[in-house]
Amino acid sequence: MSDLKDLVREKLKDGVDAFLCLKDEEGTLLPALITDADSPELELVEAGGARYPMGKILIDLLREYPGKRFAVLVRGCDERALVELSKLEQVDLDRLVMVGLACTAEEARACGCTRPYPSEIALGEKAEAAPGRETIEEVEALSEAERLRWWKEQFSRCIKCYGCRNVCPMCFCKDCALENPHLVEPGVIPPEFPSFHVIRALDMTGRCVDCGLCEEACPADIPLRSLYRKMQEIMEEKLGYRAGESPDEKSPLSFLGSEQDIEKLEREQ
Amino acid sequence: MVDNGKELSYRLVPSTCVYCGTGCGVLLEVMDGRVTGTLPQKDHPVSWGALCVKGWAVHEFVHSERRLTAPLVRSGGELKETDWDTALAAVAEGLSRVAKEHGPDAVGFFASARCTNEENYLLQKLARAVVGTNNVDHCARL
Amino acid sequence: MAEESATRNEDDIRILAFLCNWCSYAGADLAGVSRLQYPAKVLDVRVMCTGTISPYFVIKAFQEGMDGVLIAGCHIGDCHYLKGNYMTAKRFQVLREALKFLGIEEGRLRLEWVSAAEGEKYAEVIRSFTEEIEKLGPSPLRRKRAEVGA
Amino acid sequence: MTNSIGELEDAEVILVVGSNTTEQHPIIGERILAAVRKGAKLIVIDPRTIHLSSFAEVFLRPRPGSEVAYLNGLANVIISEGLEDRDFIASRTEGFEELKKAVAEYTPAKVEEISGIPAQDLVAAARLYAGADRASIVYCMGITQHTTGTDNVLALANLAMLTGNVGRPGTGVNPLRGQNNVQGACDMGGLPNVFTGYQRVDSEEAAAKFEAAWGVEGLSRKVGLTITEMTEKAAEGELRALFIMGENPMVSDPDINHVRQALEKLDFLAVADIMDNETLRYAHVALPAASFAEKDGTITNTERRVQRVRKAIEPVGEAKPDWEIVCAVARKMGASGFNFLSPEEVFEEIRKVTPSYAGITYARLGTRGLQWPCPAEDHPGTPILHAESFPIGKGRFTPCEFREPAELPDEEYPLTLTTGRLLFHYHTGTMTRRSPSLVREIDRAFVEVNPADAAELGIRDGDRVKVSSRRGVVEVDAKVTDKVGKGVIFMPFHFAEAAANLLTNSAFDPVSKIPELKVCAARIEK
Repeated sequence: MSDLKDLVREKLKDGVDAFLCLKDEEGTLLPALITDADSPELELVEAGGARYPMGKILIDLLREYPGKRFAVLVRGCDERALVELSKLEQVDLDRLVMVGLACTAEEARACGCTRPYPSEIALGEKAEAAPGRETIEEVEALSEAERLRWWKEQFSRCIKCYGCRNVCPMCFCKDCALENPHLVEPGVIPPEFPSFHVIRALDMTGRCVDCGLCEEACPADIPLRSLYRKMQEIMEEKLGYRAGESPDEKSPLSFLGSEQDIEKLEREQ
Repeated sequence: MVDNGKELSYRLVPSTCVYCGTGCGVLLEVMDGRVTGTLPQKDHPVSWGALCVKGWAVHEFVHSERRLTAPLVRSGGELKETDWDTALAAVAEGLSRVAKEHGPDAVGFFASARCTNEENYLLQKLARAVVGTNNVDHCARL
Repeated sequence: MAEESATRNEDDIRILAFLCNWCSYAGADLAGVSRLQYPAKVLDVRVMCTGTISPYFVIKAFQEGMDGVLIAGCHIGDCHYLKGNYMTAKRFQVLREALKFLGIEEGRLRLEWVSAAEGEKYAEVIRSFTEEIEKLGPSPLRRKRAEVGA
Repeated sequence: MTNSIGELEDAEVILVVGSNTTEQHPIIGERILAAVRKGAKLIVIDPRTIHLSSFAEVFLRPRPGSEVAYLNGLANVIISEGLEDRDFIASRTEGFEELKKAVAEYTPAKVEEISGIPAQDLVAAARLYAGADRASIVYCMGITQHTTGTDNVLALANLAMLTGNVGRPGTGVNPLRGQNNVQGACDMGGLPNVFTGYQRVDSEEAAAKFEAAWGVEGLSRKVGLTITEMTEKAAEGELRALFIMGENPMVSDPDINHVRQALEKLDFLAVADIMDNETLRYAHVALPAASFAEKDGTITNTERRVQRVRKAIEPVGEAKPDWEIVCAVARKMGASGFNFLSPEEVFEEIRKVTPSYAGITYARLGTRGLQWPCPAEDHPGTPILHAESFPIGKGRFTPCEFREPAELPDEEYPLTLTTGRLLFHYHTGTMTRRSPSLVREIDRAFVEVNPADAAELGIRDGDRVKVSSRRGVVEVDAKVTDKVGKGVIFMPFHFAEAAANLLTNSAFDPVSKIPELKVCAARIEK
């Protein structure tokens, strides 16, 4: 297994202009852009320990520095995010070199995502874990009225920090529906149900890569990830699509499709 | 795409949110010498990777058009731009004159709950050790 | 012909119907000129194509206190814009399942294909949907101001 | 705070009083909700129905200004039902008998008469608070900004001592400090009566210590003036020069018209600020200050955690950090002892003269900070105060008598105006109102009116109304809502163009000198 430091140095020597990964700053892990193979910062790079929205950072970097190429250390979720962002024309994969990091068995278990490793692994060993469906199952076991009460109670704690959106690697719109006063009354907490949270869930459909950063950022511990996960299950079941998996296939919600598809959909209803 | 010649410059700087007294941990995103965003510090002992709406937006006022960017001195009833040396001399002269003519207790200082410990320390030191008054207070009560 | 009611009771159900201009709105018109009887608890919104209906609008309708939302457009293959209603069909599937997971009765959202010639079908859709919503009663999402905290 | 933020989750009962926590200290507010989810019971006492109210086991909505009455009432119920912690009272406190006597007359029935809190609700709250093994009190400006502010705080301290809720995790009396560095500004001697670390200016020993440390002679032993007193003296022409660093009294202070008269009268006013603001109009010199992103330094949060801010960018334009500005002014005045090259050097001097900060260094602060008292470099910091004893040895119960606010509603001004902040803005809005994502949420002043009052006055939701008090008048939108009780109106004070503080009363608490921003008499007209 190679060392992250060597990988960063190697990529920089291979011609990428900068490497985005984590570094340890006074005991705190945070994203860092390494531009020099001889930089003393190289001694501080770390592979694991914390997760940040690398996709989001790359959207800005690629836009700000149009001629530059970047390497980035990616977990399975980061890779899915970049793949999906490329389909949404937010990142140019030709200017990106992904260096894969597999989540540890412990991380994979705690996280419960469906694929806790990237397509090519440069660091770490592939570990599988059962998908985290406990909350979804808990909700599905409830009656309709109980389910509504359950969700309303979860959302009642919301203080509209927008952290779920702000940290989400898949949220990049300049005009956000959550800020549209016709859809969500501004200046009020908790935001009214269902508008704020259901609008966000719908926007995540066919787009969410199940990184879980939203839930990590939520001060109210709202089980957002389970809601968005369920939306992906619906998407897969009804429209046969999972975000971030194939670089070629686009979300069926982003194009009209064929009559056969729709007829099939209506038949299966 | 064409390289725009900009030198790559992106980093995150750990800091503390400056709105309320909770003191949440933030990381300021700095690109090309401008503060462009805020991320939460994941391992912060108060906020543990969460922020409120103000914390997420704490970078937004930094490059506001309303920032004061040059020293101003009043002349002819209007505040006019001047250089630092002139402005500082005017402050020193204004405070010294009143202290000399009316005594140090005719001078007052508002310290600030928005400034750093170091700055508050220096301001009360200025009031007490240089001007000679304990008339120093800040908006703790407001 | 829609049956008029003079006064509106708080408990009365309210339904919002998004009707596509080319088919279902014309179908509704036909039901009207044919003097077909159907309940008047429906507020129409005429849209150029059901494909323009963002799922946000449906959420907004529930937020504003609608007890049921109907989307009616051209049959698959008959869309004036060729494929606009494909998007409607896909979105509907996702939205209905999402509502179900959140505990909102799936019956409160309905999608129907009604052509310009199907006045009778339109009246029947309205009758059966109104009946279903009446059975479900007022939506649990109706705004209750007192519940809103801050 | 006597305790730490994280400990709130260990509490069995949390009493939140005069704090709209999820709006004013959102991340702490969510900690409280996390505690509730873990089974803690919440008591909320506030003149407004707030976000937290809907999570409360008991929610009391008293008339603003009746704090001492209902807090004594809680003590009355605790004592009369024998719910007090006798061991704690015997071993850690003194003055119990006096307290018992003083609160005897504050029966639930009498408290209901004064505060409007139904007697049975007060009893329920008292039982809940006293019945917990670990109960935490969280309070904010709704307690302190009264002419009885000091008594309000003492009455809360009485409750905590009465029930032994001091010095253990999940207990304590926890003021939430409003501004990001209000704790630090106090710690640093930004107060008229103390040097750093609360060393009194009128103590010969402390003054001599600072004379030696600073290499000066003849430091004044006379306690100085508070902000409200300085404003007063400026208006009277006794205070003639003022240096304002990073404050905006023309929006934040009570009775703004009076503040303006005071500022206009000054011979000399210097202001250092990051933004163009309302106070600048009266300045003779205005100095552009660097923002937190443009300088190094430390700030101290509400749980006494000293934390770093770090320079991320160069100061905008010609701005300079305040520490440089103050040093430069001092040097221009011919002073020595201001030749610092960095904030870290200043901090090194601070810790030499401040025992509670003595063990703190920039290196130790890192990215997680340290809680004072931290007397030595090998000391881990102090998450909980008063674990073994109080600074004065035994905790002293202080009986407090209910006094009415300085200004009560009357025929001319029949309503009680109370003020506060909103989630989306901060203080005078100089920062938040330059922040697009916050302005998008709300950027207009309003007044909340109870539907019954609104009906009487013929005011509908959204109407433009005039709110007036003896001191001024402002025009704002009416929000008709039952969040406020009948007879009470609420205004946020962020909005300079319709400043609530044109209306507020500058009458202040005799001890703490805090102005009564939470109660004044007002009137609304269309």
